[in-house]
Amino acid sequence: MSVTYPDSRGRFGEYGGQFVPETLMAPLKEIDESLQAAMEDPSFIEAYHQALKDYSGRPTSFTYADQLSEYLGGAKIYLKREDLNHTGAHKLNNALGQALLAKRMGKEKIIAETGAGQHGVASATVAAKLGLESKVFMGEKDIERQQLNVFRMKLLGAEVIPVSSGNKTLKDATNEAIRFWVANCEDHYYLIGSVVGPHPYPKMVRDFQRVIGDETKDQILAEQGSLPNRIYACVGGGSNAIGMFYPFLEDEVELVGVEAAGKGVDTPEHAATITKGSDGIIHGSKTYLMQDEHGQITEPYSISAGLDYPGIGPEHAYLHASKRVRYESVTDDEALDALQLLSRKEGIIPAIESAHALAQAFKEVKDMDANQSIVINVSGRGDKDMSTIMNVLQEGE
Amino acid sequence: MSVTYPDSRGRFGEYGGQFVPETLMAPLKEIDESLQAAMEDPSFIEAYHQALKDYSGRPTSFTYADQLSEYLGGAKIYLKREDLNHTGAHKLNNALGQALLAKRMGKEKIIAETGAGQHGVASATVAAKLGLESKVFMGEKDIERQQLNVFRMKLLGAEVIPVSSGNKTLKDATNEAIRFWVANCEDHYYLIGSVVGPHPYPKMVRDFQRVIGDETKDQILAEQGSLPNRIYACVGGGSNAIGMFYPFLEDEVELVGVEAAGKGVDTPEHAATITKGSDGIIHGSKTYLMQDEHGQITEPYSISAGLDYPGIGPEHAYLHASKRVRYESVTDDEALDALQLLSRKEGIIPAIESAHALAQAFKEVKDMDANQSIVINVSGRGDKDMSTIMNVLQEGE
Amino acid sequence: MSKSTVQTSFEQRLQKEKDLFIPFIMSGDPSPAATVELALTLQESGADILELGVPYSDPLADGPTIQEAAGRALQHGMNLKESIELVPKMRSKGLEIPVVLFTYYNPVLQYGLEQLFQDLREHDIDALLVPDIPLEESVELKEYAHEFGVELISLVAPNSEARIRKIAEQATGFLYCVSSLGVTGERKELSQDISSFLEKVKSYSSVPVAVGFGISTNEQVHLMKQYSDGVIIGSKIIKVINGYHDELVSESARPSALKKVKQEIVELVQ
Amino acid sequence: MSKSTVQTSFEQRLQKEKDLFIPFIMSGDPSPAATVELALTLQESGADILELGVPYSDPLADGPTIQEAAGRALQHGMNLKESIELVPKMRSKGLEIPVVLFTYYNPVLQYGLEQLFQDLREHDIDALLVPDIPLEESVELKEYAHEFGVELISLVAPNSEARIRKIAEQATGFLYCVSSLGVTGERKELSQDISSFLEKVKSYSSVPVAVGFGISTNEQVHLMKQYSDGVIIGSKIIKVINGYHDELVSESARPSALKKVKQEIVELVQ
Ligand SMILES: Cc1ncc(COP(=O)(O)O)c(C=O)c1O
Ligand SMILES: Cc1ncc(COP(=O)(O)O)c(C=O)c1O
Repeated sequence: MSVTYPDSRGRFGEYGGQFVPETLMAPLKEIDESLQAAMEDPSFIEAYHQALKDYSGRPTSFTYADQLSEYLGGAKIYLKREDLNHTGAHKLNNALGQALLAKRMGKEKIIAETGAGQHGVASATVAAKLGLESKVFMGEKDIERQQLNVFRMKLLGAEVIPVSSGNKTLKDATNEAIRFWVANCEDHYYLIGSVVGPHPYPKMVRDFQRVIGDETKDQILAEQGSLPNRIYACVGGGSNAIGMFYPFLEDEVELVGVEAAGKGVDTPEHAATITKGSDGIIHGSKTYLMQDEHGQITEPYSISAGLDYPGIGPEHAYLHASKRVRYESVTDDEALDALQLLSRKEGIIPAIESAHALAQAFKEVKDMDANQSIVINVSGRGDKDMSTIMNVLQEGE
Repeated sequence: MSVTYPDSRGRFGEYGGQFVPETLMAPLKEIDESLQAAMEDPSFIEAYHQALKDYSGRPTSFTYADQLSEYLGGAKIYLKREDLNHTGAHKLNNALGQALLAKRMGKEKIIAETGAGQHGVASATVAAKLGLESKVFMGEKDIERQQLNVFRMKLLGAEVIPVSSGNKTLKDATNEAIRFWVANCEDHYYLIGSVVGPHPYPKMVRDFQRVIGDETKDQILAEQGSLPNRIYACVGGGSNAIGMFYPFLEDEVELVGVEAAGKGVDTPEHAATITKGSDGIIHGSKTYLMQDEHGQITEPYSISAGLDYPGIGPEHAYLHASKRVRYESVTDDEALDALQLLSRKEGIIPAIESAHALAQAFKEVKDMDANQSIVINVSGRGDKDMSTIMNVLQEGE
Repeated sequence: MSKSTVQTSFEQRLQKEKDLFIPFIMSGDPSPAATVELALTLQESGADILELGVPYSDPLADGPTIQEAAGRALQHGMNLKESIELVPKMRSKGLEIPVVLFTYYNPVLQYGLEQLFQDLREHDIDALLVPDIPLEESVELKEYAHEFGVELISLVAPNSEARIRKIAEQATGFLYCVSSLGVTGERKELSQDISSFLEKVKSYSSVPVAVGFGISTNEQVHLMKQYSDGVIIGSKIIKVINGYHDELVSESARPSALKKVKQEIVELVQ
Repeated sequence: MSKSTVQTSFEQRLQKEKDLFIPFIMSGDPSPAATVELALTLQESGADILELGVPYSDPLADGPTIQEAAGRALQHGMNLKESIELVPKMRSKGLEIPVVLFTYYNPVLQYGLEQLFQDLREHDIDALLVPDIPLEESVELKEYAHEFGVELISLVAPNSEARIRKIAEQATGFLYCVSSLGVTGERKELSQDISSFLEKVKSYSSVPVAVGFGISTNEQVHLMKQYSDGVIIGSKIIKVINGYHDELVSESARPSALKKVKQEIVELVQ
C-alpha cells in the first residue's frame, strides 16, 4: 500500500489539517506521537487484531447475495457484513483501536460524541471492556429520540452528558465534547467516531477501519479470484467508506460513496455534503461542509441519524477533488426501499445508513454484466432503526 | 463422538418419542428420512457450514472476560459469543440448518412458532435468504409485548399469525403451529425453534446447534491447551445448552444448565421445569414439564420470554435423570444483576436468557481456583430486552 | 396381536356394526350435570357410541370449537377423574351405548396407567381414545387395555399410507378414520379422495370403520355413511349444545333445551 | 520572520504597553446599534483595545455565555461583513483605540482572505484574531496580514510548552495568553501556575502579553495585572451587557443603560 497521505501536517491535498484552539495542539501532538509509536509496535497491532477477533467477531462475513442478484439482474452482489460486529456496526473497529491507544497513553478517561448513539455505545462498550471511565456527549434532542441507546450506554457504565447548545444534535454534541476536552485534555482521551476532526484523527480512524477493506480484498479474491468492479459505501463522516475504500485506492476498482439526500438535494433538508456543500472548516479540519454564504454551518437532515452530519472526512474531500471516488446521494425514500428489499431478499435488515449505499448500488447494478461483481458495505444492522422505520412505513400506509 | 442416542424411536432413555396425532406420523417420518440422508450428504453439510460462515458470522468469538475474572476472583471466565450471530442469538444456527433441509425436501413454505420473537425472526430471516414463504405463529399477548420483533419479521417478509387460544403466549403459539401443520403438512415444513417437539426434532435441533460446543472445544484448547472445568448455559427449551454441552458429554467437564426461577421457585411464578416439574408429555415429546396434579400444563413465568416455556427438551430430562448435567435455577433479579455486571465489566449486554447462565456462574466461580476455568454460553444479545430492562430498573429506582 | 377371545363390554353394548352415529361431547361443558343429561339425549337421538371428551389445557389435535369447550369445562374444575365419575351417573339414568373416553396422554400419565384402566373398567367405560398416541407409542396402553378388557380406539389418517394396514389390522372397538388432514372442526368440503382411502381401510379392518373430523351437515353425514360404517361428529355437536349454554346450565330450563338439542341433532343425522 | 518596519495602525493607536484592559463584545448583541455605543462606552470605561466578536454557529473555543451571545446576534442576521461595517460607525463617533476583530476561520474562508484583509484595512480595523488557527495553520493569514498592515493576534496556552517560545517570538500586536485550559467563560479560581507561565511568555515576547479566559472579578483583574501587561475580559462583559438587554435595544432607554454598564465595568477593572 503506497498511498501515504496525509502529510506530516495532516493534509490530504489541501484538506485536513489542525484548525483548533491552541490549547488542543499539545494533546493532538501527544496523540500523534503515541499513535505513531503504537502503530510501529507489533504488540499493539497484535492486541488490536486479537480484540477484533476475540471480542468483536472479526473477520466479519462476506455474503453472496444470491437472491438479490437474481432478482435485480446484472452484476453479482456481495455484501460486507459490518452489521455482524459486536454492538452492530463498524464503529467498534475504531473505538477499540482508539481505546487501546488511550490505555497505552495512560489515559483512564475517555470522552466521545454521539448522534444516534452508535458511536456512543461503541465507546461505552470499549471503555467497559478496558476498564476506562467514559463520558458521552449527546444533544438533548437526540437523547429524547434515542432513549434505548441512551439506556444501553448507561448500562455499560457510561455517563451520558446532555448538550443543550445549538440545535442540540450531533454537531453540537461534537462542539461540546471538544470544549470539554480543551479543559480536560490532561487526563481525558477524546475518542472521535469518524474520520473527521483535526489531524491525526482522520488518519487514525481510517487506519483502524481499513480492516474492512483489507478483509474484503482477501474475501473476494478467495471467492472469485479477482477484484470486484465496484464498491459502494455510505458516507456520513466517512469512516466505514474510507475503511472499505482505502485498501483499494490503487486498484482498478470503481469506488462509490453515497451521501444522504434526505428529502432531496433540491430541498433544504439533506445531508449531501459533497454534492451540495463547499470548502470550509468544521471540527478542526478543512473539508467540505454544508454552510450558508456567510460561512455559518447549516443543520443537515437525514432520516438516518448516522449520516445527519454537515461535514465529511477531509480524505473524502480529497478523493472527491482528485476524482478517485465518485460521490452520489440517495433520498430517505430510496434508502427505505432498499432497506426493505434487502430484508426480504436476503434476510438482512441493514441500518438506514447502510441502506443508502444499497440503494445506489441497486440503481446501478442492473446495467452491469453478469460476469461483473460489486461489493456493498453493510456498515451496520437495522435493529436500532426499527421504531423510526415503523413510524415512517406506518404513516405511509 | 460416541453418544449416539436417541434411539430409532427418538428416545433418550425414557424421554422423547413421538406423542403426536396420527396425521403427523407421515410428515415426521419424511423429515426423519430426509434428515438422515442430508446428514450423510457431504454437500449438505458443506452448504450448512458455508452458510454459517458466510451469512451468520461463524465461528462466533470466544472472549476471555479479563475484567470480570479479576473482579470476581476464582476461575478464569470465558464467554462463548452466540450473541454475535446474525439476528443476535444462537437461534439462527438451527433455523439455517432446518431451512436448508426444508428446501432440500422441496418444501417452499415454512411455519414456526415464537415467543419473544427471536426464533420467529431467525425463521423469517432464513426463509428470506432461501426464498421460502414463512408463517410465524405468535400469541396475541406476545405480539403486543414484542412489537419491534413483530415488525422485524414483517420486514423480512413473514406473515405473523396471531394466536388467541389459551394464554396467548408461546405454548399456545406452538399448539397452533402444530395444528396448522397437521392440516398443511403436505407442502409446509415446520421449523421448530428448540430441542423440543416429537422425534426427530430434538435430535435435529441438537445436531444443528452442536456447532456451538464444537467451536468452543477448539477455541478453549487453542487458548489454554486444556478443557474448561465447567460450562454454563441457560435452558428454556434447551437448544443453546445442548448445543454447547453435547460435544463435551464424554469429557471430564462439569455441565450446568440454568433455568428461570422467575420470582422464585417457591412462588407459582417461575419456569424452572426441571427443578419443579415432573414427567409428562408436551408438544409431542415425553419429558419434564410444569403441570398440575391433573396433568394440565401450567403457565410458566420468567422475565425472559425465551425461558418462559413449561417444558424442556427430552435430552435434558435424560441428562438430568442420568445426572450427567446439573440443573440450577436463577431468579429474575439475579439475572438482571448479572446482566448489569457483564455490561459494565465486559461491555457486553447479554440477552436476559443468557444472563441466567451468567448469574449462576458468577455465584459459583468465586469458590474455584485461579488455575481453573469456566465457559459461559452467551446465547444472545440484550438489545431485544432493553425496554423490558429499562422498565424494571426504572421501577426499582 | 390376536384379539381377546373374551367379548369386551364395548362389543356387548354395541348394537350394530353399520350406520353408526358417534357424537362427541366435552365433559363438564356446560356443566357436569348437563353432560349427564346430554349423554342420554344423544342416546335418544340415535347415538350408537358416545365419545366423552376430557378437557385438556393443550388440546393440539383439536380445532377452536373443542378447545373452547375444554376451556369452559376446565374453568368449572373438570378433570379426568371427574369425567370418569360422570359415566356411572349416565348409566344409572339409562345410558346403554358404549362410552369411549377421549383424553390426551398427559392427564393419563399423571393419573397412572393401571389406575386409569381399573377405573375405566369400574366405571363402566368401554373404550379409550388418546389422540396424541400413534401406534408406535401405544404398546403400554395396549397391554393395559387388554388386561382390563377396555378397547383402545385407534386413528388412521389419509397420509398414514404404509401404516394404514398395520393400524387397521390391529384396530379394536371401531377404527376412527380422519377424513382429512387437520384438526377437529367443521369443514365446508371434505376430501375428494376419501372413498378410496376408506375402502382401503375397510379392506384391512375387522371392526367398524367410522369417519370423523369436519362432519357438520346432514349432506356430509349421508355422504360419509355411504363409504363407511359410521360418522363421528364433534365440533358441530358442541356448537349445537353451546347454542343452549345458559338454558342447559339452569336446572329448570334444561329439559326444554335438551329437547331442542335433540331436535337439531336428529335433523343433522337422520 | 522580521517585523514590518512600517508602524501599523494597531501600534499607532495603542496608547500604552502596560496595564491594558481589553474587553470583548459580540457584534450585534443585543443589536448592531447598541454594539457601536457599547464600544464607545468601553473606551470611556478605560478600554485600551476592543475585541469585537463576529458571531459564529459553532464557536467551539467559547463557553456558554459567548455561545449564547453569538446565537442572539445570529438571530439578528449579524455576519462577518456587517461586523466589519460597524467599526467605521464607531470611529465616526470617536472610537480611537485599536480594534481586534475576533472570528472563527470558516466565515473568513467564505469571505475570502484577500477581501477580508482589504476590508479590515479599509474599515479601520487594526487586528485579527482567529481562535481556531494555531501557529502551524497561520502561514497564509500571516502573509495577508503583513501585506495589508493588519496585526494577527496569536494565542498561547499553558500547555503550548515547546511552542511557547516560537509563538511568543512571532507575536504581533499583543499576545493573548490563555490563563488555563478550557474555553472562554468565568472561572472561580485561576490556575496557580500562571505566574511562571506568564513569565516565560514575557521573556520571549516583544509585544504586550495579555491574559484572558475566565477573568470575572476585580480581584482577578488585579492579580493578573501583576503578572502580565493586561487582561482580556469577555464572558463577564457579555453578562454585564446582557443584564441590560432590553434597555440597550431600546433607543430611548439606551443612554441610561450604557451608564450603568460603564459603572459596572469601571468597578470591575479599576
Ligand atoms: C451503521 C452506520 N453506518 C454509517 C454511519 C456513518 O458514519 P461513517 O460515515 O463514519 O461510517 C454510522 C454512524 O453512526 C452508522 O451507525
Ligand atoms: C437468547 C436466547 N437464549 C436462550 C433462549 C432459550 O432457548 P433454548 O433453551 O432453546 O436455547 C432463547 C429463546 O428465545 C433466546 O432467545
